[in-house]
Amino acid sequence: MISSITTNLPVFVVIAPLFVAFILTTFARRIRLVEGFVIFIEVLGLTGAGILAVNVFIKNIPIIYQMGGWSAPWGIELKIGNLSAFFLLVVAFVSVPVSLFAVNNLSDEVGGKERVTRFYVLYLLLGGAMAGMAVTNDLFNVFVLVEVATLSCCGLVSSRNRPQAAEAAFTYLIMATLGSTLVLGGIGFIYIITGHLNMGFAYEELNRIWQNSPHVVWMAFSFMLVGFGVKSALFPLHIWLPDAHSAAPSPASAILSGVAVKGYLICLLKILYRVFGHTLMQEFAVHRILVLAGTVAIIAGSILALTQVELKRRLAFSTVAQVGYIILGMGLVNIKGLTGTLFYLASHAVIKSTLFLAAGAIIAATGKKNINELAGIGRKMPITMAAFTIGSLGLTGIPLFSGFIGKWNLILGSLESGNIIPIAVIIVGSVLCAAYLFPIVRVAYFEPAPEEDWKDPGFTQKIALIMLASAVVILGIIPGPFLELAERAAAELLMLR
Amino acid sequence: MKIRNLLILLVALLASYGMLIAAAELPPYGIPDNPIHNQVSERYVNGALEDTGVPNIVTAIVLDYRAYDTMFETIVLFTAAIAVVITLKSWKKAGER
Amino acid sequence: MSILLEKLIINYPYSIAVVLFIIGALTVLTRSSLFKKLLGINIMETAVFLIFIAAGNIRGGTEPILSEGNPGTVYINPLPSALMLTGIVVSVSVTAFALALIIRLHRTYGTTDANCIAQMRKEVIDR
Amino acid sequence: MKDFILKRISAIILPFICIYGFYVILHGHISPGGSFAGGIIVGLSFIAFSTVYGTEKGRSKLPEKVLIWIESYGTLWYGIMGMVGIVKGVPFLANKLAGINLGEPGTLSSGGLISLIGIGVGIRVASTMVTLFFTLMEEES
Repeated sequence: MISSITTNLPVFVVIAPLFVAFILTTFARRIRLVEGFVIFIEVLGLTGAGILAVNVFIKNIPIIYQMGGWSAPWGIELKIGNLSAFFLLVVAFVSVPVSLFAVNNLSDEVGGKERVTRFYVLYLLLGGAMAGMAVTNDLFNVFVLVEVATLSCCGLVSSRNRPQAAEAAFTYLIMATLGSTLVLGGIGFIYIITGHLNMGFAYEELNRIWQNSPHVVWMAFSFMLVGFGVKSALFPLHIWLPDAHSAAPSPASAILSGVAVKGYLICLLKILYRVFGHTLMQEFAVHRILVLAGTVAIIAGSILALTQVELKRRLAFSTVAQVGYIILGMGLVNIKGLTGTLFYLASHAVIKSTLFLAAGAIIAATGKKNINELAGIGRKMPITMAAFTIGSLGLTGIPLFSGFIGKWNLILGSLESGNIIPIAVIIVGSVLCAAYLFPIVRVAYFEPAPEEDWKDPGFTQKIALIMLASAVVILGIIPGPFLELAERAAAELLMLR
Repeated sequence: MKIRNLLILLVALLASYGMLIAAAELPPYGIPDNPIHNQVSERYVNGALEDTGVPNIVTAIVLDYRAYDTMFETIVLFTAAIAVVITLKSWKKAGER
Repeated sequence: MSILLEKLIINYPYSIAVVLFIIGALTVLTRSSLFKKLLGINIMETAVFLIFIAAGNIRGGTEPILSEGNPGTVYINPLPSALMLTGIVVSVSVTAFALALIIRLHRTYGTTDANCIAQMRKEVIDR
Repeated sequence: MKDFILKRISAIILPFICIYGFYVILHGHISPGGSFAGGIIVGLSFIAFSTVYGTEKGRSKLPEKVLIWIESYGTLWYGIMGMVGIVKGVPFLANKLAGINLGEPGTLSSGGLISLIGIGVGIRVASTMVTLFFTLMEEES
């Protein structure tokens, strides 16, 4: 029995949350049972991802799992390499505290028992789709998983019983479907000229025959970049993100900003490096476009975040800026740069969900949305503001926090890749990031507190915030094996080992 | 509003020019030895009967060779049903503020 | 230029798909009525499905159902049509969800025009 | 929509549409069309019924609880069919490898798991179509 679980672990990590999501709707009345199931499955997913990561880390060879027993080009193949294990850990780790935070905290934002159960169903479906995205090695499977993630994200945004939520969800759905149609077009172009849907076979075929149809490869590149750019809110295509993430219930916006956006970036990373390969990327100068797009996104995202008054909208715009860092890192085609990108992706997932959960707790307790109204909240809600401060320190890249290691590797990577602009951009971006996050902390601690009795949210919410904040600090001080896993994932992406 | 539409029209024209060039460069339509009809589809056509015992090859692919895709497809339909119910069913219980 | 046109004639399904794709993209981005945006999305998705199905077609091939007829029959490539089954179901579910959102917006704001909804939302915030 | 002629005609036609839908689901692996097309045809027969006879009667035919049950356990059915492979120690969703006799091709019971999955998915797609229709049609009370 045990051996059959460990051999089939790659599948269980993906289908466990999905199976629970299916049967959750039938016992919507016993809400305690529903919440218990959700947390149980999230913890199970975390242990599964941990076991997978450990034995990929030790054996250092990717686990190949042929779905349905059909070998690679015919059937769908799951390939758990260092990259998949890394992202599985990030997804599984972030979703446990977020589901803890959502326990009996959703009723005012989402509504009755039925609706909260459906919220959890969409939440688990998103978790399953993210795990699926981390694991697949098949192009069309990436499209179907991206579609499941899009629909569950839009469902989560529209689950809030406010009119703005429906409007934000509609814009989000239209833009995201535009993006995934472009992605399908890109997959179509790759499939037509190579005849393979499996990433490994498509890579060999593409690198063999790209000379005789360069424009098709160039069009496939641009379709993929614009399609995933729309979905992960790269700067010029980010219009839907601020409304969607501020209108969503706070656990939903935490998982949306923290993990869902990262899922699309991991798929882009996989397709760029596993299907096209870094030689083809440099041939078409795609890495320069990525660096340029990242630079524009960092500067413009940070400036836009500065101008926002509402707390959640400022955090949403900060996500647009941080996506710029990751896209910039993708353009640095060397080990240090990619390690920095992956580590920054993981640290941003943890930090942004801490910030959004803290913001959700503040808004739930005080009912105030704007930043200047949050005077003196630091003393009234100590744990929430402590988590928020640790998160903002981490995001600006102060040493001893996880953001610093990501940015440090990114700087080393850009040094290695030769051009200096990214270094200046990363530093300016960090300064801007401090400019839009530290005033919130200043207002919270050093302004006189009004008399109202704001107090910290419930017990489970406090555990969630503490768990996330401590992860930010631990990742900063002793990155150790996690950084090593990111390093190996970078080497695997560059096909060096 | 006008400038925005003109800008979008310009970008669309540029994109269509690029796409037309790519469409022209694709392997000619309807030729049996295009790269798409390689050993992957050969196996599906020849091996479907004894691999899956089903004469309809499309169903063989959908429900056996790539059954994982179809599972996620039913999940997409399930998500859409849940999302539709969660947006519209709110109307009765929680009064809109 | 003439070679390009000649190739486009040979690959006529792909050029039609490109034209459809651009029409769909323009409708989504320039029209303000929510229904027209949704129609634009459907046109774009049909264009991409056309690219897949046209790629799998062989001139004179029959549909991929094994019949006991003469063994020499040429079958078209079954994989793109199997993939497009998934694509079509995906576009159906996106359309269903978008229609549900349009109904919800109509109930709240009374119109299905994106600009009026944007104005109304500003008034709701100011109140 | 409560028109006499419509009611009489639909009373005659709809059962046959429904049976045809089930025919398409069951013969998915022999004739063209499959679980999805058949499921939609069955779903449409119920939608046509509730359009002609009004959603209340349609709702009484297929109450919400039944629909939710069919939908969630239909999707789970797909997973259970997949687990058959794992129980037999073969990768997920395996069919021939899992030692299931594939029956004589061309007959109804051929294809081992394929026909079972097809039936489950077909019924589930039908129930989803009906749920979508009823939710969209429900006027706010």
